[in-house]
Amino acid sequence: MDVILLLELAVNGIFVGLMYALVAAGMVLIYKTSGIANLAQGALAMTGAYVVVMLASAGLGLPIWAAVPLAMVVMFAVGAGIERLALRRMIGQPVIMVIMLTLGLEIFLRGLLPGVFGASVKRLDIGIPNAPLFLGELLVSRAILIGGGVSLALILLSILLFNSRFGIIMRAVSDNQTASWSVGIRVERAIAVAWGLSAAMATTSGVLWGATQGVDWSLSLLLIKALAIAILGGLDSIVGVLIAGVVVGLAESMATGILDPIVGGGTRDVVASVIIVVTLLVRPHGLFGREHIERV
Amino acid sequence: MFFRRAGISHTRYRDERQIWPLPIDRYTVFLIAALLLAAPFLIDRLYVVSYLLPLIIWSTAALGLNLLMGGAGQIHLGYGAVIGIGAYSSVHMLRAGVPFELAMIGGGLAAAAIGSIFGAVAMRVKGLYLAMATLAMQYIVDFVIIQFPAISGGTQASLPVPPTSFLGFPVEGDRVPYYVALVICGIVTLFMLNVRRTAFGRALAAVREKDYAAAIIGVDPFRFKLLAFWVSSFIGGLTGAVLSVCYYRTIAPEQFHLDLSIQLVAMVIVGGLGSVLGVFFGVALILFAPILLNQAVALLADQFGMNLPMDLRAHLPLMLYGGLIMGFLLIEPLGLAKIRNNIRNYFLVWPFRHSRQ
Amino acid sequence: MALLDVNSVEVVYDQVSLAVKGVSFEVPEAGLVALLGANGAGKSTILKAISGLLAPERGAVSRGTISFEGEDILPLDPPSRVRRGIVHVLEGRKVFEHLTPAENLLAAATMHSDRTMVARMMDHMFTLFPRLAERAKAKAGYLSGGEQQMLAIARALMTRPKLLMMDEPSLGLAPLLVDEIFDIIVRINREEQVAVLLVEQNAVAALDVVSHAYLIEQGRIVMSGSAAELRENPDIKEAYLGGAGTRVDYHAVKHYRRRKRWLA
Amino acid sequence: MALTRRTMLTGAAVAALASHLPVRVAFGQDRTVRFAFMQDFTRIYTFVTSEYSQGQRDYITLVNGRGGVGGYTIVADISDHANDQPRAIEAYERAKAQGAVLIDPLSTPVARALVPRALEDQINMITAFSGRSDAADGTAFPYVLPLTPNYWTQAGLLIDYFKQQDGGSLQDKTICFVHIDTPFGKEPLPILEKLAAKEGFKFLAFPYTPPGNDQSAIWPQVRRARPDWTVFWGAAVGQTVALTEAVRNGLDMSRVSSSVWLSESDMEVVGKDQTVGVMKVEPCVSGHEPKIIQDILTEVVAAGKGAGPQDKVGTSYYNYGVMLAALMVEGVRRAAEIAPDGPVTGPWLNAGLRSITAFDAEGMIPPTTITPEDHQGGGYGRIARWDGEKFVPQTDWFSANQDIVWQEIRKYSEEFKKNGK
Repeated sequence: MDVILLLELAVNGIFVGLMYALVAAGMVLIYKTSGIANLAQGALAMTGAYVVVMLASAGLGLPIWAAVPLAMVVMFAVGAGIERLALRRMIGQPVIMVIMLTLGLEIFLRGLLPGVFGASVKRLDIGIPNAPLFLGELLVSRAILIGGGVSLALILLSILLFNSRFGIIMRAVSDNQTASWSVGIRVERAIAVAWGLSAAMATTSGVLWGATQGVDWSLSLLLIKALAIAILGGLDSIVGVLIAGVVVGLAESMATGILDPIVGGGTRDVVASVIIVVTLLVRPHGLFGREHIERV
Repeated sequence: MFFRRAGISHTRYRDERQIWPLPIDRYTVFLIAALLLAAPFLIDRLYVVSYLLPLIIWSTAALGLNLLMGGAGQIHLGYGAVIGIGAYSSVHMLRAGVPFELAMIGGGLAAAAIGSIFGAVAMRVKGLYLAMATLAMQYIVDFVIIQFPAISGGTQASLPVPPTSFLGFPVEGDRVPYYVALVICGIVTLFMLNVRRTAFGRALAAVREKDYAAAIIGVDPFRFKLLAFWVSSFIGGLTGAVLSVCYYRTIAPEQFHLDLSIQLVAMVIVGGLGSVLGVFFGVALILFAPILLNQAVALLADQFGMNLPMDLRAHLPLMLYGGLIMGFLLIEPLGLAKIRNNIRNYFLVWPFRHSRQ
Repeated sequence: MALLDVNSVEVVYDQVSLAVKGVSFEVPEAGLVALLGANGAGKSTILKAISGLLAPERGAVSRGTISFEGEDILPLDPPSRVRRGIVHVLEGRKVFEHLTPAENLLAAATMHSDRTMVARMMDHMFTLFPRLAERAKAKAGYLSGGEQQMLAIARALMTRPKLLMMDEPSLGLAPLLVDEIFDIIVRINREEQVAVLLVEQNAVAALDVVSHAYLIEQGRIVMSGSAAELRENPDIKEAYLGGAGTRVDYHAVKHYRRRKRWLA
Repeated sequence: MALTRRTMLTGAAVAALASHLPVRVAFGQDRTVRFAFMQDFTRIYTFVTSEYSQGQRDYITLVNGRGGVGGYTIVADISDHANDQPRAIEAYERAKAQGAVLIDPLSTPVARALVPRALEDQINMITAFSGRSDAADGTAFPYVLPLTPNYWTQAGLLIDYFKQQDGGSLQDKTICFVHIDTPFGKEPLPILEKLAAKEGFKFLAFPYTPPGNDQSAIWPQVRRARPDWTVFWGAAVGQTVALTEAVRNGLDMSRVSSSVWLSESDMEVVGKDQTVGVMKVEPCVSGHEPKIIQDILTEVVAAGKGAGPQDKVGTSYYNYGVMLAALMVEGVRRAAEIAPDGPVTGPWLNAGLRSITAFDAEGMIPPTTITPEDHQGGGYGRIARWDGEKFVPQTDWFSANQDIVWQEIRKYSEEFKKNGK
């Protein structure tokens, strides 16, 4: 096992982990305001990527630098609209039912987008060349480097957001919706903004992943990995998500490099699962999740 | 035509605690049981084999999961893996010549043993964190099944179920598998209906509401959660055996993937957590809505000559299906069982809608 | 004109069960009024109907009007009612457990865009409740019951209310703390000219501070009057004030029945 | 536990009515042959199904437009099973009740699960490029018909082509095999290992976790192994991501290949000019050149009876659909020759399908002969390279390493014969 390969795997793993963390950060944003795990997050990423494709190559023919921000605006409206039309009516209902509703939304979006825009895989070219980039003997992929960098920047931005006054309101809303109402917080508006921001972030993830794998329904599968990372990080901590993303990305990359040849099978998901279980045994609220304050 | 509760006032707690306090309910149950028993002779085999049979089997599994989710408040995203363990253990036993009756129990025990090991590990965490821990179980079991050809059945990864018999009847054709599944489902349903009335059921409810409060009144949350995992996994394993012998006839790893786990969780939630009747509604909706919507869309498109693009026509049922789940939850966030109860209560007190306090 | 006017309000839960049956009362400008009654009488439901917090519990006002400063507030959502000047301190405190006391206060100031004013108000709250200042860095969930109650009141005051509605402020607190909380309520009422609508089971403490009270039972107002009148009422004495001094004649069946009605 | 007596009665009435819905179509009344194309339009196989199905339906429209075959018209029922077993079983049972004599599930898990039912009910199940590879043995699986080179054959073809290119010997060469870690992806492993032992090349397998959207940790290892040839084996996103990663890692595209599951749309996604040189196994001619495709364009598409967008006509997967439909129709033609008046049943069509002889679909496919023993049709295919616009054949139709392939087929089919029934 040579050092260069390990290094290469590590670099790849960290940046891919950051890209996963971006999807997870969108989930955390929603969890932090409304206390529900949005199972439609992957589908939102898929929707965002479809919107970009429609605005750019296949549809209006906008240049990519215009299509992506425009799609983020559109998706902000879509996210806020979902909150307005569906989630708002569920405020105060059992959390598990609201989560189920988002699963229904996931199925709906997975039917809507491929149904309307076509199920075949669509190309999304964001102008990152595929040609190999060597740093000495180390090969890094430009797409992953840029994707990871963009993800990191967006995640840091959302950390800033949570420490602002608006962040306090969002945290108050997640803590207790009724109490938030009672002191005049516009709970619905806060949640709608969170959904909007989350959908816009999902769009970015959708674009970053779609640029590599093409755009079709399978982008919605990002959900599973994002959920794992969000929970490992602690569901309501963006910092946690950042670290969990890197940990999972690194571990998966290393497992693929070191364990796979020994076991002769794809150990990636299993290794990630084991890490998550072990971490939860030591810290039942994830790496940075808040504890449940229990008073009798 | 509708019935009222008028004139029924219980004088003993035993009456109040009956499973079906109204005579009409009892008659209805008997009628449904009789219809189910006679179904293979009454309706087309297509509906028995590809609607009633999966409905019964999935309901059995969902009932087992509901014990954990509705009864003990523990979410489980690896129930598909539990069923898989039951299926693979029992099929391997059958192939080794063990009679089906024993293999079924064996599958249940294997699933219960492995399931409660994971349960014990997952016990420290709650809510969505528990969901994640059980999801990890799903991945680990999937991995083991796929990576060990001895379990999955070689390169082809499909394991045919050998011919077998149940209580002397060969399990083949359309009817015997149906009755086997019906018997198991009946037993599990009766168990689930009664469990709430036992000390075990009440202890579970206490643990579900607040486990540390339960601990204070002397209910050991760890013990009862573990027991709930055990019983629920046993039912899962049992269902796995029935599923492979009576329905699939060849088992493959894909049949027990995450999709199945999510499907079952959806059935329990949409039906109504903790409701036995709701489970059947939930299973029917989640299992059949995609099929029926597909047929409906195809029929409409053909009848009215709608020239839909192929992709849209193929995906329209999926959209409708997602919309249906959302729609039901928006109308009644407590699930299908609650919808039924609302309607029933409405009629029970009609026309005095504010009479019950 | 009264500040708050509640007129024959009916509340229905789940569209089936009637929890409040035609309740009418009013709170004058800067007044201090109590709703008394046993557990489950419907007092909290009335407060929620006024603050608009029934919806999450599947309840709704099915009949009657509620007007605040002469304006019908029923069509407004809860945050708009807070902006009109009605604030509701929920039963069981319900502070934002994972936020610090300072963040709790800040979260309640969403309607004020003037940041210096918000900062001034926060200072004011910390002088009003010095105990909170001591624990400004702790998570609110770890404060003691009394401290949480103070935080809840301070948080409500951050909205600059005209009417402060308090649901069982004495619940689960030691008698000494109860006195302290009631002192604060009186001070707020006098010094800041904030009207207070108090819901209490602890009639002794409540009748000491309020000017007027209504007695609620099974969703109906069964008695009302000034605090002094109610204190002197033999039934109230018997049921809520520990029956000091009066001997009840159990043969007086009519009397007994009337008393029984409140206890139910 | 129904709501009221009224709903109960209504329910009973509905159930009674439903049980008499016309699910059964009387056999043999009119001269039709019913095919059930139950496929996955909305889940795992979306990458192929809509084009494949379009090809199948266009060809059947073509045949019916010409008056059918052997006096029979073909009825094709399309339905979506979404790769979900209960839905597939429902679709299967419905097809059976409606009198379908052939099903085409186009899904490996579904095909595998339906094997016992198809064998028991004597319904011909087409498992082209899917299902069990050992179904090529017609003696063990009389009603399961791949009709096309199975994965073992495809692997054998590729290795043989590599050998031809390297001057007749693979001694001490390195071949990397990147595959999705599912039963489908692992399937070629035994053949490749045997060939490695026989030809003396170094064989390295790299499994990736499904669905394969992230393979960034796999391909650096492949690059470092300095392979002489690389084969990637997956489907859907796994394929495009594999190709992208291969490009990013600077592998020589002219020494990278895949199975039949590579199409123009994958090239489009990765970038048409970046993948020049990449190879695939071609089971039939792609593009517009074959006469059948020309006929479809003039008689079906130009007449406005096409089943989908015109620009999809002639893509790889569209042509696979046409190829399979042509083989099925040829089966009907043969069956009608053997027994002109039916009755149209599974065994009737089975006899036809298993007597297809040297059928080449007017030059579109390699001459295919299906016998009761060999359901694979001889294992012919060719290697094609992407030139930036289309796949260009590099070889003629050829067959290779069938001895090893058949050893493996027999090994598993014997086992199935022993345990399956």
